[in-house]
Amino acid sequence: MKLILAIIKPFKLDEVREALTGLGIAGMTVTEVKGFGRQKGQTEIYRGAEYATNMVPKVKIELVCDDALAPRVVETLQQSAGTGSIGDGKIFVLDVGQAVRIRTGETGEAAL
Amino acid sequence: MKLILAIIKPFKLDEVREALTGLGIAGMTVTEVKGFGRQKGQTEIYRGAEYATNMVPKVKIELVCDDALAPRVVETLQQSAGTGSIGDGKIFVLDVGQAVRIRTGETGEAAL
Amino acid sequence: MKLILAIIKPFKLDEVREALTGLGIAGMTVTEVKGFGRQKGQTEIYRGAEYATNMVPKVKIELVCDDALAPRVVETLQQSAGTGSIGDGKIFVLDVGQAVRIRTGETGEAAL
Amino acid sequence: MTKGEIMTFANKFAAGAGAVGLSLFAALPAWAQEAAPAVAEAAAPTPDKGDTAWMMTATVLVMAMIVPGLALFYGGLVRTKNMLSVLTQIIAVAALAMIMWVMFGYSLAFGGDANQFVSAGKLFLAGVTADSTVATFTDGVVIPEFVFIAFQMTFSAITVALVLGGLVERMKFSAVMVFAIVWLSIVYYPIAHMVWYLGGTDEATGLIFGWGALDFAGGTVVHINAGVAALVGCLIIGKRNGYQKDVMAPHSLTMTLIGTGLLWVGWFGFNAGSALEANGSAGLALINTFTATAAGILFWMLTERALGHKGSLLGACSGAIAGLVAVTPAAGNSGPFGAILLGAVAGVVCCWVVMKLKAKLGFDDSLDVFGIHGVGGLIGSILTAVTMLPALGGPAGEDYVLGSQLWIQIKSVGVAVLWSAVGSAIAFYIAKAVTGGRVSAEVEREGLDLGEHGERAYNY
Amino acid sequence: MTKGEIMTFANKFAAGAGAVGLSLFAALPAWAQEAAPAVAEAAAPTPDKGDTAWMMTATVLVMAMIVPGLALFYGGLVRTKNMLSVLTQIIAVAALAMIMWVMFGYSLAFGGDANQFVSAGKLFLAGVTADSTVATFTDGVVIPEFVFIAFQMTFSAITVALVLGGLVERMKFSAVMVFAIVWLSIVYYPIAHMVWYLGGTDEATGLIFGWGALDFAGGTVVHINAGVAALVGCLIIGKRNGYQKDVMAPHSLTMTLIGTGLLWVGWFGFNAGSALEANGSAGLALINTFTATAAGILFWMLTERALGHKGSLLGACSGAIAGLVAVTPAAGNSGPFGAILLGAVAGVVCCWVVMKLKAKLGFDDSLDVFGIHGVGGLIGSILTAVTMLPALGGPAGEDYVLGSQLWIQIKSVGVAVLWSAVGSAIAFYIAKAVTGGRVSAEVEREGLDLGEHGERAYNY
Amino acid sequence: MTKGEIMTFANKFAAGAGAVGLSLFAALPAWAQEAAPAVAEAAAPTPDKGDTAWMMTATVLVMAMIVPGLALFYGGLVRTKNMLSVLTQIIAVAALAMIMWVMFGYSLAFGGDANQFVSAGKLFLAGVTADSTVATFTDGVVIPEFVFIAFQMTFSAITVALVLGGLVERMKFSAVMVFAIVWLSIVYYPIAHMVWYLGGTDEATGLIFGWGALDFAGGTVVHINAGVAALVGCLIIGKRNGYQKDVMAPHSLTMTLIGTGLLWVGWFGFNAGSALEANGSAGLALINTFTATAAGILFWMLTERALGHKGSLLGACSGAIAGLVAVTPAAGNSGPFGAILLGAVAGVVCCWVVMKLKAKLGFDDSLDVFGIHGVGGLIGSILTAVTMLPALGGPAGEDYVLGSQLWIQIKSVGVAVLWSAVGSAIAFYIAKAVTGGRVSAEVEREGLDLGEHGERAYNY
Ligand SMILES: Nc1ncnc2c1ncn2[C@@H]1O[C@H](COP(=O)(O)OP(=O)(O)O)[C@@H](O)[C@H]1O
Ligand SMILES: Nc1ncnc2c1ncn2[C@@H]1O[C@H](COP(=O)(O)OP(=O)(O)O)[C@@H](O)[C@H]1O
Ligand SMILES: Nc1ncnc2c1ncn2[C@@H]1O[C@H](COP(=O)(O)OP(=O)(O)O)[C@@H](O)[C@H]1O
Repeated sequence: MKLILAIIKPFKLDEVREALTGLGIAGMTVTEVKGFGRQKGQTEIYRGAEYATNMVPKVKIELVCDDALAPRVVETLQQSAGTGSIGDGKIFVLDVGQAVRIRTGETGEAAL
Repeated sequence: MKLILAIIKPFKLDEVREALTGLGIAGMTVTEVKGFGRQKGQTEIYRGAEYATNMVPKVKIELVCDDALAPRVVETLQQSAGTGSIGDGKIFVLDVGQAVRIRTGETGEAAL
Repeated sequence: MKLILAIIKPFKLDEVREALTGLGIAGMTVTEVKGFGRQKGQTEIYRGAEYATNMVPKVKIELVCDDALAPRVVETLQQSAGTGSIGDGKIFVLDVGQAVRIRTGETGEAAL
Repeated sequence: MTKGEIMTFANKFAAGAGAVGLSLFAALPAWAQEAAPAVAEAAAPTPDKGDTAWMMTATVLVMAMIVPGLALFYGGLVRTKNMLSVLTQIIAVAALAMIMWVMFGYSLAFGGDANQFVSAGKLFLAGVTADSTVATFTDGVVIPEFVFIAFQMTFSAITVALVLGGLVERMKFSAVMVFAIVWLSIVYYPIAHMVWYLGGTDEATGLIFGWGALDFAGGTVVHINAGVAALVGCLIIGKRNGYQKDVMAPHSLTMTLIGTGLLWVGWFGFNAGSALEANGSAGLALINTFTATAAGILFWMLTERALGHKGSLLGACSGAIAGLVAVTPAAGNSGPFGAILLGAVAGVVCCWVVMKLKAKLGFDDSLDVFGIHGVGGLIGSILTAVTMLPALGGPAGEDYVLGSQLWIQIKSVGVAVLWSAVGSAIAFYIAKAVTGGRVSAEVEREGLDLGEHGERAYNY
Repeated sequence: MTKGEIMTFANKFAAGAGAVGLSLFAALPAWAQEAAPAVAEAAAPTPDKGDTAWMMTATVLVMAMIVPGLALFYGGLVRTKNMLSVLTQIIAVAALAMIMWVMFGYSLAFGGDANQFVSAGKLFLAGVTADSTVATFTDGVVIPEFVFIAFQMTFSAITVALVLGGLVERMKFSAVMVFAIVWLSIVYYPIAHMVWYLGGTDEATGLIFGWGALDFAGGTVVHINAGVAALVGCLIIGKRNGYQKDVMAPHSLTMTLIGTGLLWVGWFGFNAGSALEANGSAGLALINTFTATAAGILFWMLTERALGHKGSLLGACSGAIAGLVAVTPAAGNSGPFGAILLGAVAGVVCCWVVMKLKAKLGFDDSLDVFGIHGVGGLIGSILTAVTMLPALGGPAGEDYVLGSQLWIQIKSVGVAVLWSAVGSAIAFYIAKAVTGGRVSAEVEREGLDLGEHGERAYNY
Repeated sequence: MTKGEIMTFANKFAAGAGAVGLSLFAALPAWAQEAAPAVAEAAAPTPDKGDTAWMMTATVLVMAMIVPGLALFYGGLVRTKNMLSVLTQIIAVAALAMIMWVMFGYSLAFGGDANQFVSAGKLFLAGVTADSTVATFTDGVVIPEFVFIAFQMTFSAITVALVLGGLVERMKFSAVMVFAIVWLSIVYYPIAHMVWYLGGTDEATGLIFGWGALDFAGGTVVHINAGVAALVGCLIIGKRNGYQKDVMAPHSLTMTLIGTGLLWVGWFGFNAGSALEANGSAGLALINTFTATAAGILFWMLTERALGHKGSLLGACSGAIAGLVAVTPAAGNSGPFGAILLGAVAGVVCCWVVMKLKAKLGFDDSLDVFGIHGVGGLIGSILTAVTMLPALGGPAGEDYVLGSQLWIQIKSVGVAVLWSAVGSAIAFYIAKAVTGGRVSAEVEREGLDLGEHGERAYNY
């Protein structure tokens, strides 16, 4: 199994989720994060004090799927999350040793 | 070493933490996340506009332990986090190459 | 490639980011988390009801870099995030199988 | 010459009605003229300090309705990223309206005899001093003119601010400011004149006032007017991107509750202050402002239940405003149970319009200015003719004829709707032409707070 | 016939006391009867506009105490997931109380002579017009009856809302509404009558009023009453799941501070408005409402220090309320330093009850309605007998006898506690029987906002 | 003997000025003495209830400025971790000031003739009863003394609370309390006496008052005074760690907006209440408090644009306060367009000082107390001499000499600045010596909420 870790633009989340559901993905976990990268944040000014945030709000998706599906998940993610402009984000793929569904105790791909 | 990544119901966190402490686990890191899965969220209505959230609040636990302990951690997690109802969550296990305690620079299992 | 996962004290974030930028790191992702470990939280009292939080606010950094750079990243992290007092945090290193830049579709180290 | 005669009328009429709840907004010019000489004879009256105290308090209360009241009510309903834009628009537009009011707004609305559509005179408050007074509805009773100017100033400020609720989350700040300047000039000042100004002759008296329409505290001038303008505006400016698709849930109903509370609290100044005196009529307006609102709250929540939903806080808040709006024209023209009736009808009808009808029509009157202020204002303005009836505890005299008053109310509402619709369209098109109207799609997505004001509402 | 005589008494008594701080709430029926004819002789008095202005302002201020004041004070103290349920309960219950008040509440409390426990007459405000007046405590001084009705209406609304603080985070919305209907009918209206109604005969005068008890602005009627009801309620409805185990920290002390501020601000209307006139007695109540509160704040914080903790904002806010509660019965019956004394005692004692005693007894009076309003009300109601003493700057006359007044105060408090306890138990059991009382364990866990109202307070 | 004569002067002077906007703060002692006997002849006047009603309302409005007004305005501007510390400091310091005021503050400021720097007498309000009255600016018009004491009490409370804005996020709570005790005693009470007290002789009259300086509602006493104290304080206590390096963005501009709104609303009590009567002069102060603020808002935002930034909500809020501060000394000493001028100048200058100058000088007057209250107060206090001119719509009489009045204003401001600077330095050094002054670096980093008060503002 693979853990697919994608950092995307927040407003793309709905689109991405729909695209992945289309692939048959039944679950994922989403976290609000701040990204630091090439994309620069906006400048805020409060009574003359300027704060140029180099942290941009992003959304992180964590999704475990079986090895076979992983390439298509990555591809779908890349297509649905892309806008072509800087800051679109990254996808990382890691190996997962084991998965367990807490409710039933099922393990492996049955747990997903 | 293993990274154990568990997604659980938020109100179970205290119970889980106590169970893990019982195992001798000295540390873990917790993040508020939103889960997408079989469990459906509640519907909110604001002046007739209905929003059915398919994102359910969950808590993610990240915990690194030595290989030997991992199976018991998974088992304890599964038992203490389970309610038997849909949406109880998942446990994923990944390999960790290295661990460092920032304060002391200790590495490996000594860092945990 | 390696995923470097560091849990640090929140007020150290700026310093750490500067140190890493100095190493040539172009991106990272940051999440607000709660840490459970040796460091104890502060006690809050509301009309006599005492709540001793054993959860301490921490910041988690996720950063993917090529294998060669990883040791120096870990070292830099450890130095810049350290205060020498309890609760300074941990660094974990995991293997990353694949990386994709969403905007361009570049993969591998070119994606970072 | 402003209102010296109104009270005479009010007195006569009121004699039959038990001297209750009769507002200057209900005059028959013929009577007024006949009575005018009597006033002239009296020595210059000095203001009663009780009246002055109450009218200053009432003015301050209306101020509380705008900032923080309305600002929070609206602000809580938008998404976090647009919070500051709403707050900024409301405070800035209110400030603008205040400056405009002392420059030429008061002149156009109440400055002196000209015609049935606008006043003339007292430009830049020429000639007004701390000794100047204006007449109230009671013979020989006056209040300091500066207090009257300030009280009416707050009405113009809140009305233009109300309109913005239909246009949040997408309109440029500059467009809002241009709109406000034009709209106040060609819509608000004329309608205020038409409804509330009694001149020395029929030809100088406001058109609707001349007909004898009842509008105690501004059902037409404020609420129908703002509601129609918001509707026209949201059609011209267009829907928010993602409307009826994205989640656009209120970012803080807590703020909306605070706003509701302050609106309610301030509305006692709005309604009971419109008596212009600290007397029994004000007391009646005061108690009606409790009962109508309470009924609005409970009946909106009951309607939610009837439509198959849970009774909600946003429902309670919306019902409170609907009740307040509906009782505004009737505040002194109704008994406490007539007011309950108004609140209940407005609660039920506005709830249905907002929850059911609007979704079908598909326009994006984002914060339901038309659905609540427009519709509630219509209900109140027309039913005021009914709540006047003694059978319902209303203050009408024996010679009161329901049918003809109803017709006057309907006619008046019709004129207000029409004038507001046409004038608002002009104002929005000018704003669009001058500034572009809408922010870019990217600013809309990232939020107007950063895009238009360079700030973030919360940094927790 | 309502209060014509009270003022006569007040005047006489006040003569010795320097015409200060004497409230209608302190009558000796014997005197009153003797004096009654004098009133009848006078021509129908017209309200002074200054009094009317002040009483309308005071009414509006009490409204601000409820929404947004109390709603925020309580709302800030619960967990995020239950925020809206608190806000909704308070606004809905207040609305209900207002409608009930004009229907039969005013009738039962102040409607006319019947017996020592309730009034009769003026059902649905029959016969009340904008010309109706009620007497104040000064001979020949009246205010519009609608204003008096509205002022008293707000008291009934806030009292029932106060009770809810003991029951948050677990009670069904429907149960809250049923409870409110029953409780107002069988507890609030009778107690208000007993404490504040002077009839034409001893037999028609309220029981406690007849004894000559001092309660300037509602120590028994409002605070002891609400405190006892909350205590009884939390015992009947039961503890929150996870009480004394889970973290139940306030979700926003900022909101609690806003609520505290608005409660304080509004309380000037509550206390100084209870003078029913804009006079020196009101002025005294005004300044006491500053000093007692200030003392409550500082002494609660000092007690926190004495108990080994840090002085906290929640402590300051709690102390402010404790001081306000304690000075309520004494507002016009004390000098500024007597008020400081009351605030200090209430600050220390309530702090100790809430921080130490409550934990031991283990009941879940969630927001400390009993600990602050009940205990503070007891302190204030009993010590009022002491602050009356001229030695402490109080307004008592030469013939004032501390011992006998103390006994009257204690007796009165005893009756109020008993009546409230029994009546509240009945009201809560009826609510439980009709609706089930509590939400399900799952709704309690997920929060009442979603479960009961289908909304979320914040969508940041 | 306090103010019996002031009004006589006021009347005379006002005769030429159209009886407008003349405050007791502008007296020529010579006239006053001559006129004194006339007062003595009159029978003891009773307060007009309209005046009493208004002054009680005004007092309540100023209370709303402090908590929740100022608390939220300041609280919203700090970081989340220090929110509660700001709120706690403000409520606690206000409570302290209230207790001190009735103990010896009123005595030192207004207690009776002593010298040009302080009063004497009425310690612990000795001899004051609900029947006591003080004179207003009009011959024979009085208000209850308790109301006057309470009104002035709120001024002392808000002034010391204002100072804290320069010292947030680093000062110990205990240090704040010690500072407040010393500062009120040696700075506030003397300056209030110097500016506002007219004694029976030249030697007992306040120094600045004796010169004939104009300060309608407290430009010197409140704003310059607080601004200078904050500047001195932030230099003595030092910068926040990380100042001009870390992100110190406001944690909730929503709270700052609520605070701004409540400050504005309450300021009508502050300014129009300073007329001490419900009359035309109060009405003028009322309308000026609208127009100056509106101008402040718009001109601050325009200045932001001129400096190359976006018009911001924080700019609008800051401009509102700048306008309010500037119009304070001029409230009844200016026409509505003079007030607009003041607001505009203050908006532009304060914006430039805060956004440009301050960064260069590098001191950490954290919430710009000096930049807005100090600078705005200077502008208002000096330009009041100009807005008095009839050419600008001001209320000056024919014998008004601009040059000499300007000189008086400048001299007065100079004395206030000097006295405040020296006295504040003493107060801060004492606070530092007694308590250490600053929290530890660790507490500063973790936040004062947990470190000093053991609480957290938000638990979402
Ligand atoms: N090496 C990295 N490790 C972890 N996250 C990264 C890394 N580089 C970028 N990111 C994340 O991806 C986001 C987008 O990266 P950025 O460099 O701004 O643009 P792009 O993805 O178009 O190259 C960043 O905001 C950050 O959250
Ligand atoms: N494939 C997945 N990858 C990552 N997280 C998942 C995945 N599937 C489910 N989850 C997480 O687990 C939670 C519970 O899953 P769900 O399907 O609702 O119920 P159950 O765990 O009982 O099967 C989800 O809310 C989500 O956070
Ligand atoms: N085994 C672990 N797995 C994951 N995170 C851990 C683990 N142990 C500690 N942490 C994280 O590191 C933080 C610091 O750990 P702590 O034990 O308090 O101090 P130290 O790092 O100095 O040993 C914790 O708050 C927690 O977030």
